[in-house]
Amino acid sequence: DEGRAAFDALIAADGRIEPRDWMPEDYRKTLIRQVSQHAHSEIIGMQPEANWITRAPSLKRKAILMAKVQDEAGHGLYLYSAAETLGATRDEMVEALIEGKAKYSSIFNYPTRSWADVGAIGWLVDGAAIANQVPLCRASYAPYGRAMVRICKEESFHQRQGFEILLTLANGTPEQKAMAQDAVNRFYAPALMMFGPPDDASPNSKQSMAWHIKRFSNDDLRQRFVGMIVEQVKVLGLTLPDPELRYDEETKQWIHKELDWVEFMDVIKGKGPCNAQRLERRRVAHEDGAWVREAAAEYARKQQLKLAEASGKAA
Amino acid sequence: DEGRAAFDALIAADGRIEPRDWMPEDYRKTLIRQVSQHAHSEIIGMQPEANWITRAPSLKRKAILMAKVQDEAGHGLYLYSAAETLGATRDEMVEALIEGKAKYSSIFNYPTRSWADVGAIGWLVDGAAIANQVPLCRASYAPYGRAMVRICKEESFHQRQGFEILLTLANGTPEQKAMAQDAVNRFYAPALMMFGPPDDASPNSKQSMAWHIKRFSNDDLRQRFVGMIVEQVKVLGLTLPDPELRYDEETKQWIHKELDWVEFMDVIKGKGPCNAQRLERRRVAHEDGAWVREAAAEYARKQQLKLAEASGKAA
Amino acid sequence: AADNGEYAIWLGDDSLILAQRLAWWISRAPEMEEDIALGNIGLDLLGHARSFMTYGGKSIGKTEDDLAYWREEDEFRSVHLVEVPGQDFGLTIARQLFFSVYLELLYTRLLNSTDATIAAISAKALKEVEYHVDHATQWMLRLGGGTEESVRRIQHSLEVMWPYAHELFVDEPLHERLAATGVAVLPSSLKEDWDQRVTAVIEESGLGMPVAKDALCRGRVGEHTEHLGYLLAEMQVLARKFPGATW
Amino acid sequence: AADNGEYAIWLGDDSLILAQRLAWWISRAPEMEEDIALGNIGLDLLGHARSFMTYGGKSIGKTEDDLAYWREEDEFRSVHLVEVPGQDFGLTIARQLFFSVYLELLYTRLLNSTDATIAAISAKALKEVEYHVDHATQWMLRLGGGTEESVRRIQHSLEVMWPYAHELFVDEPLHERLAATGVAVLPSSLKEDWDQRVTAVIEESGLGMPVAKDALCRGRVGEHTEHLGYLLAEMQVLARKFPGATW
Repeated sequence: DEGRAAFDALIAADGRIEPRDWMPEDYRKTLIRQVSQHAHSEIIGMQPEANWITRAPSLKRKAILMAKVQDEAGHGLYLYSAAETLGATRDEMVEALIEGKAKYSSIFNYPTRSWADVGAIGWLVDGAAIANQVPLCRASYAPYGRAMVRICKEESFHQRQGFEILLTLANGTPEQKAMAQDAVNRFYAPALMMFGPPDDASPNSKQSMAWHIKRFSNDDLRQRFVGMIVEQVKVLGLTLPDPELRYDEETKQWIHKELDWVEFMDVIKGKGPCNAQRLERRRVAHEDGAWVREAAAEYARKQQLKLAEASGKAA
Repeated sequence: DEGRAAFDALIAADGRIEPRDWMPEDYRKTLIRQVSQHAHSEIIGMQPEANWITRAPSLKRKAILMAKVQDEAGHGLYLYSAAETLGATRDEMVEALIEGKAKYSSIFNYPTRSWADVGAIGWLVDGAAIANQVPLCRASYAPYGRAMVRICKEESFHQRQGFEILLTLANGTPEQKAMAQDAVNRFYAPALMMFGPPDDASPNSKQSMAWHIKRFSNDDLRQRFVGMIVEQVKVLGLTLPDPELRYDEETKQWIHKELDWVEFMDVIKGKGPCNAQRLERRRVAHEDGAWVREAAAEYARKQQLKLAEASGKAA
Repeated sequence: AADNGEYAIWLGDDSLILAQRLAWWISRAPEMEEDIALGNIGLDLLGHARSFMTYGGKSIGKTEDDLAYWREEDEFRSVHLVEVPGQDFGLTIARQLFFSVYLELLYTRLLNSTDATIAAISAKALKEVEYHVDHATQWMLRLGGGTEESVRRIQHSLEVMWPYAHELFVDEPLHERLAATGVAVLPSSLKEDWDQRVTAVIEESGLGMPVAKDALCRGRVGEHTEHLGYLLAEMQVLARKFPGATW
Repeated sequence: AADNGEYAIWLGDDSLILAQRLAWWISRAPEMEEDIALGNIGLDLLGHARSFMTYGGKSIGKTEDDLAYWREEDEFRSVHLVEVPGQDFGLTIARQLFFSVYLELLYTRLLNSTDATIAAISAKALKEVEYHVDHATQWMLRLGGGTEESVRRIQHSLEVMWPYAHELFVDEPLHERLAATGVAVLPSSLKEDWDQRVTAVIEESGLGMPVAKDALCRGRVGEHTEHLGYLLAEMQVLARKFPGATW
């Protein structure tokens, strides 16, 4: 039919779909799933870093970290809004998150055990997120792409801050350097897994690429990321916990150690060190805040009524 | 009439009134007020010391402190029970406490600012309590006297522990000794005020003494207490913050500095540093625990029903 | 000048401690918008604290971090109001109302401080604090004009925070010395305006003025609530494990 | 013997951390009787921890206080279950059920430890732990057989604590070495009895077995929850301000 033809033509021309445009139901569903998961990741992702706000070791770092975690809340909000343009409601999405029905990036189910983890998250996790997200700025669904543009700008700022935290630690006392190395050791593999399973085990990717949501395969993105951090880690004076890591000149590929995809799948399924904790924190915040949201809604209702009455009288 | 005659005779003979005995309404009311206030003091008095349990500086001290604060809960329970024999219910009494209608010893409205305060409370506050309470073991109302016997035994144990904390600090590093002296400085005057206003400003005392509830006047008890701590502070190697303190050989009285009865009355009226905090903590614990108490009551009701059914069937 | 520095540290202490309290809300607020709003207010206060402490520390050769991480509890000069945990949205809003209105009045007056640095920091802070007042006011209206439960809770919150509010207006000798030279404002001189402003918000929210009694608070002489020790233990733990380290 | 000492410290760490968690309840429990009961259980656990740590520290020249106050977070060997705050009565009861049944089974088996000190401490502790099991069981029955709200809350509490329970039964190399010499018990060998006992209580309480998934927990190798750092900051703050002091 006409809608589908227009959609296909737009995609073929690498154009942008707007909310009012016709789109296939699968495209809509895929996007709702992806965008809402992305939003959940921002919101849950606040927790591991918020864990160090009250204990940040200098006031400057405290301020930077507070601002960063806030930015993540902001990203969550843009993304929920983007998903809402596809017909999902924020309440539904939040409900699904709290009930454990929705996914989010499994990296946030690892704890932040030391201050250096805040640096490692900035450098590696935000770094991987950027590698993933920069191509999403050109996603075929326009509101998602626009949200990504805004988010990527802030993320790269965050990544630099994380790098700077690690750099300072790496140039600090021996204990500080050890703390930095330990954090890198723990976040390296989970960060590499953020790009998802190897291409041959990622069946949904093909359709997403055909729809111009995804632009590069998981493995391609992982390659780029590895290439990037291999250089950066030298500047830090730290090492990546991967003795097998090397560049294969023939295939032009980075060879890295085998990743533990069993653990990855376990964590996705809810068995990470912090899955239960992250969801419970969100649930408690939501439940404890119910009376506030109800009050705000009731107040708004009363204000509406007053306005209506006033305009009624005026008429 | 007969009841009153028996009561008067018993009092005159320094006998003991039991719950089933007739007693004047004023006597009952005075006792309910005094015993419930005393119970409230034990319960609220848990808070300033509980404040240091999680931070106690050695495991041995942590264990001793936990046991002590628990003992106070136990004292509270004995005393509520004693008050219940007079016809008050625990629910009523607890309600009155939470609503700010009941009094408790105003000393517990001062904060514990340092670990040494735990020692000072043991030495001075429990010391003053003992001086107050030992005569109450012979109170004419038998259940109150019996509760006091049990409580006094534990309190004198607590006092020794408090003294020992201060003694260890006083013999420790200069900072530790300063911490001990600071705590004594802050608790000295409030402890002296625990005996209540001077005799000429304490109108209710006379009746209580006639009824053999109270055995000594406020000032007499304060004198005894001062005499005691004057000796003990020497052993500690600390000083009392009272340059005017001296024994007057003529009057056989300790002369101590003017006490700030305005502050005392302010604190009693609710203006102490911690009045609001203490009551709010109690209120929150009570409110947060409501579902547990309701569950326990409902479970007991169902068990009763089952028992009744079972015995019905058996019959 | 030592007095000026000391005064700046007092101003910084209040904001630092409250920023630490507000930071707790990030990832725990009733709405995600509030994670951002409360976080922003905390961040503003932290910024003010840093400016005041950097200035205040100068005269005694201390950095903002020396002051935040290496002072003992009795060296802090914060008021009790900012020390209370307030891990309940109603409590936080009640406190924000009391404190933000106070800050707005204070910084407005400090625009004319004879200490140019204090005047400049106040000028910058004032714009942000105006938003804090607005935020607290809007929530007072919503909670006071919301549900039965929200009315009950915010009214109770006002009562719980009220005993600590009066300490904001206690004149200490330092204030008196500095008011004489036009550096500082006598806290007591803000009280009347504060009463009027706060009363107006409470009344507009359909709530009753608190009846709770003033608590005896002496934070300005280093006598703090039982809460501050816990807050500092957490805030300072990492920095103190690495004396002299750079972060 | 170094192994025996290390094992004793592991046993002590679990009890110490849980004692610290239970201590929080004193002055905050739903009934005054529970201030006493939870306090007593905490006190018992603290006592066991002290015995185990005193013994475990001997071989490395450390006192119980050295171990409690001067180790860093990654030197502790507690399981995640005891680290979770649990500042809700349901959460506390669910954890007490899981942990107390485990301890009862463990200490019963350790009566036969070839390490006479470990056997003796276990024997003394066992009597107290039996009461802990009874306390948790009684509350499970009451909350499970109470009101609609209590059923909802205790069921949720079981779910929240469940992910951490399985770590109690993970065999580490130390366990394997010491089980071979009859000093320790293989944690995994307690699992079947534990399942049976815990299931029986949950069923008798009219509740459902938790369906929450096991969390990846590695407390025994020093990888802890995000909660432990806060707990230690508070627990150690005073002792660390006075290195070498006597209390």
